[in-house]
Amino acid sequence: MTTAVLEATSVSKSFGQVHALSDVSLQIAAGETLGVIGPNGAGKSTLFGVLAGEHRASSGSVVLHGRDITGWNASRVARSGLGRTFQVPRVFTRLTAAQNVEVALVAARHRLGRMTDNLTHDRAMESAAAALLDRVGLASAAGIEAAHLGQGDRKLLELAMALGRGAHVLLLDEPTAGMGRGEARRLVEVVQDLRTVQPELAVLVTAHHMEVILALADRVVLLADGAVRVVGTPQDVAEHPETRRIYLGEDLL
Amino acid sequence: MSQRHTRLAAALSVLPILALAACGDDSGGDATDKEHTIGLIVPTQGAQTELGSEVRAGFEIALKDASTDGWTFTPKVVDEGTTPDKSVEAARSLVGSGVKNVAGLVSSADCAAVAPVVEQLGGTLVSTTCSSDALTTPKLVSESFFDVAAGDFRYNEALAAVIAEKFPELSKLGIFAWDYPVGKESPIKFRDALGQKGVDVDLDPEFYVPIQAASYRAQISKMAGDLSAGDPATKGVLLIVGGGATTSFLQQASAFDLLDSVSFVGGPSEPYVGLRTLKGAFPNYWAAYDYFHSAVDTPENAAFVKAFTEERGVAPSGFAWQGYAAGSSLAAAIKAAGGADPDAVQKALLEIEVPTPTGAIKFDAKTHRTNSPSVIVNVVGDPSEADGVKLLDAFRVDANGNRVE
Amino acid sequence: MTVTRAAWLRQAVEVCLVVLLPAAIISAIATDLGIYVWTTVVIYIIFAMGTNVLVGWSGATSFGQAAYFGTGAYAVALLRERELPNEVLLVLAVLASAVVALTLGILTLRAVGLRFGIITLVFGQLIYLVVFRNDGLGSETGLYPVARSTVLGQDVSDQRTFFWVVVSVLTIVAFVLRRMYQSSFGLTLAAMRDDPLRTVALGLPIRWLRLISFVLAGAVAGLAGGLFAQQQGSASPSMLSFALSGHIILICLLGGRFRFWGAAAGAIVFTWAEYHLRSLTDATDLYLGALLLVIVIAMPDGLAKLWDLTTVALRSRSRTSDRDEVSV
Amino acid sequence: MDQLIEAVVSGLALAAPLFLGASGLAMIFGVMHTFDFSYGALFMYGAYLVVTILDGEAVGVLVFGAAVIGAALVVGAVAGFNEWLVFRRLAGREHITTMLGSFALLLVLTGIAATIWGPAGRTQAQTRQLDGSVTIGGAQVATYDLALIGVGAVVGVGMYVLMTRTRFGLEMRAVAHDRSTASALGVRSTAVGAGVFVVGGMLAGLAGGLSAPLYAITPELAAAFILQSFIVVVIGGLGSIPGAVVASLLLGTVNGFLVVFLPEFSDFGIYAVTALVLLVRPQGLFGLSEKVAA
Repeated sequence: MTTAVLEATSVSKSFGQVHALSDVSLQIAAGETLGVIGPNGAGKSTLFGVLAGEHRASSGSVVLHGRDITGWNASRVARSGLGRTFQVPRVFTRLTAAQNVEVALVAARHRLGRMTDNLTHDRAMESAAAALLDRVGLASAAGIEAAHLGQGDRKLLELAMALGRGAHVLLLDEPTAGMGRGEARRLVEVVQDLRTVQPELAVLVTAHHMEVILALADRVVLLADGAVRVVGTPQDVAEHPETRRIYLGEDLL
Repeated sequence: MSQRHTRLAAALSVLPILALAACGDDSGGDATDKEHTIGLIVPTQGAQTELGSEVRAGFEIALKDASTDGWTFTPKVVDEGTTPDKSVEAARSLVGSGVKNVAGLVSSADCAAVAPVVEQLGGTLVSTTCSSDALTTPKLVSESFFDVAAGDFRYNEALAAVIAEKFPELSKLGIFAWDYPVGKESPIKFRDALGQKGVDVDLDPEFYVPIQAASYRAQISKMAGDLSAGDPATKGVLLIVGGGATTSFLQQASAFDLLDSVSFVGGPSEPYVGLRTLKGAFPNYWAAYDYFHSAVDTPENAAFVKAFTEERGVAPSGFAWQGYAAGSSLAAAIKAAGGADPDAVQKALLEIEVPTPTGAIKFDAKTHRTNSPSVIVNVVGDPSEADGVKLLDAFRVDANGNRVE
Repeated sequence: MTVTRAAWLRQAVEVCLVVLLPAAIISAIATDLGIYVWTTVVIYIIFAMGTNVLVGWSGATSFGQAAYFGTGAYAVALLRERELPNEVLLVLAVLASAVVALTLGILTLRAVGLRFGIITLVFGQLIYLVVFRNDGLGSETGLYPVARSTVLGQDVSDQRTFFWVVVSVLTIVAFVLRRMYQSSFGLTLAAMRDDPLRTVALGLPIRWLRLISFVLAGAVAGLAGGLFAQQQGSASPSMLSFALSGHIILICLLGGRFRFWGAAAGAIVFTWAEYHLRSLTDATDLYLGALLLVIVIAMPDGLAKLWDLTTVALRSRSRTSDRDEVSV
Repeated sequence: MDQLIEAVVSGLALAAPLFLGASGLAMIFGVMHTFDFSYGALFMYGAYLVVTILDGEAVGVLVFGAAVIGAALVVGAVAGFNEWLVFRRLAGREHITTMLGSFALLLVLTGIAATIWGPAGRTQAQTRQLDGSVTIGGAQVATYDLALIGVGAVVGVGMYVLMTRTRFGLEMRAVAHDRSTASALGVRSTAVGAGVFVVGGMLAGLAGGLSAPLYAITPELAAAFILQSFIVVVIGGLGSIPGAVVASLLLGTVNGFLVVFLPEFSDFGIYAVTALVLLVRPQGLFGLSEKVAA
């Protein structure tokens, strides 16, 4: 087992009496894609929030590249190479797609953005942004205001921004939610292409469409009621009685 | 950077230039040597409008009175505005366009900003209501600055002179003042002035309220409690506030027996504009200022009061007298100097006797303020009077604090 | 990432064209009084463009900017006896207001949205009260006289010369702000204004971004205040008042805070309207209020919208579109 | 220690007018999430209407009460017109734009008042039966202030009942939390919005009318009043009526104590307390803490 890029050990998180996560441990190696599945309320989004620094873990630890990032705030976590997308995509609606990516590129280069450079005539920045947009299939949308982009394109834009940010660990929070079959297939292809271009990229993805998980994930974790139930290859987890029980609800019969 | 955007800013800034640039109309030039325009800068809108209209009416009557034997003086009124930079704008529109002799200004901050500008543009300024002593002592704010208002110090001294005489057993003085330096210093000067006349008082309780505040209930209730005990003859209340604050204080104090448990209530500020709005519902009150309309019965004053009442439907206040004195000074100085030339006018101002409803006044060479005696009045609310203000007694105290019969 | 010489040049040309061209026209045709009024307008433009760094660029509306404008004015007024040249005076005014802005910026860092506006208003009133009650600062009369000190050794007290001093300060400030507006720092501020949470998720510390724009806005306000004390000839408490803080926000919104030159346009129209109304009527507040009401209701993004409606040429979606056109 | 009682009693007497003035403003803020500067002008109109109806003469309590109620109704109508003319057209726009609109409206309303009633101040004589004072625990309290405390209590209870027991109150709270969801559930949000402004306007008119005998009534009364009730709403917690009650009591008592024990600091008192509360609890005593991305 190669050393883990991102490792969560016995992470628990409760909001008051609600125990969203209890004793969750998982690892992702460089170049590996880990799928996280589970019914609504299983704790997937909370897990993402804790890893991305949006929530503070009640107990347990999170280690990124061997550094303990438990309790770091979101911007510090992002600065140390962990990029994320949001379940409901959040983009800078008043800026063009190109400018959205440029913000990520600037964030990668300087802590605050320099006052002395000039973006409107920065060929290097523009071509870097264009390349990233091309990589996610949004090359033609560069000059369009993000407000006019559809749900699917916004998710792809978030992906480009995470890459622009120089993330080498990607948290994709239900990237295909609300997408049609065609759009979902396009996103899967984009993520697969990414794996060939950046082999060392580690990806953590959650989704409800099983085919997306099967297409992307090397390993799958089944989460239910805030705890890890099953871990294994997509096939093992798909056929595992526990998965069938949780998803198909046999015990309800 | 797109060209289109440059055109936006350039056009937007060019558009108003034409209108604004045409604003310096200069209709103020003197036609012949006997026809002169005198400028007046007073508030014509906003919080001080009432005060501005009083000064303006007095000023216009003075110019009418002075337009005799061939001389004609026409007033030109410009709004003082609510901030010093607006009053400087007003001064520049007058003096800059040839109206060299200007009167007016009600706020000391405006006087401080305008005086140097008038001097720089070669004009003369006779202020009406800038009572801050710092403008003239120790150093004149500018050589071409004159002021008909006696100033906070003299009002304080004059009131103390009369109160020391009328209330010899006074020993305890409640203070209700605006929370700013003049509000803090005047009570101390008042106490010292009383002390020189053998009346030793201590200032207790003292309340300093923010200038924007409107409700003084807590302060008045506490003061009523502190001053309730003891013989009324030994206690008094001194108000160092202005404008609506005096009126609000008397309204809110009427609920408590504060005003019955003290013998003296008053303050060194213009009483008439505030008290006449109370329609006779106020107690015995003492005040000291430059003028009170019924305190002097000379033919000139009677004529002034008649002309003023026709104009504004109410008797003239201290501010009206200041407007008259400023207008009359400039007119008389122009006549004496034979023209509007600033040096000649300023020299004349220091020499001539200026006619006013309360007798002739002279400007002091050092302070550029007048020697007009301050008027101390004792009034009481009386609904049967036309303006609800009944004059019980009146005194005059000259510039160095001595009673004038 | 080398900054092409063309960018510097284009920005310099734009600023000179937009500032110096109209200034030359004004200086040529305006009367003495007109020059005085226009000098005040240019000082308001500097103050408004500085405030817009906060209100427009970062989307954080502070109701206490007069506190920094007044700090700059009183700094210059307090040094009036020392006969320092303007270069030194204005630098000290900027430093003084930057320090006050830094202090209050740190204190109000946690407040967001309307609460930020409220807490900045309360601090602004506290500073107004401190100055008003302080005898050393001249209380209600203020500090005077404040002479127009020399620039590069030359006497600039003549109104037209002083007008050009103020215009050149505006040119420098506008050029520096223009460069910042188009810099990566400017882009991060626009990102923060648009979606602070997303900006944080990209690793940008929005607390620092807000603090820097707060101090920047305070410093430029102090610079404008320092000039205003010399323009008026004294420093008075009204330079710290809540009314002035309200007016400068009004000016930014009136002109269009999402446009670089919006605040400048707002300053010109507001001062022009107030000046003419004051001489035409005795109810300036009534007509000024009505005018503002129409603009607020009819033109959500301020006067800049008016310019778009009059632009006949259809704007093509150019690839390197300047953020101005986009952020309508 | 009768000085202590004195401070508390005068604090209470101070709290009533503060609450009366700020309650309507807190309600408008709670539902519309914006600060309405023109509210100060409505307060001023209340005072002007009472002094015009009674021509400033001292009258009996019943006549005075009728005049105040009449003034409150007229001001409520004016507030309804304002809502239609300005706030309805600004619905959904950013808070800062609505605040700017209300600031412009304040200028217009103050200008109109100066044109109708002229610049000279007016005064309203105190009501005959209520013009004395009573001593409670060593402190002299004006009977009119006691009446104000009574009216304040009635208004407080009335608003509580309105908010919690009536359908309009339920709809108001729904719109306050989330305008779009409320509309989705069939709440006529625009009508509720108008209703809030009318009720708020009536409260402003009532507070203004009741303050007529206390202040010199000039067009500048609006500006002086708006800052004071602004602070009560801010400290109480934006939009919370119980917050406004507690904040009025807090500020009234602080002022009462400052006047009794530290008179020279009284004017700083109100601003210092406000700054302190805002630094420690930005959302005010009872407000909900806003999300970061406000």
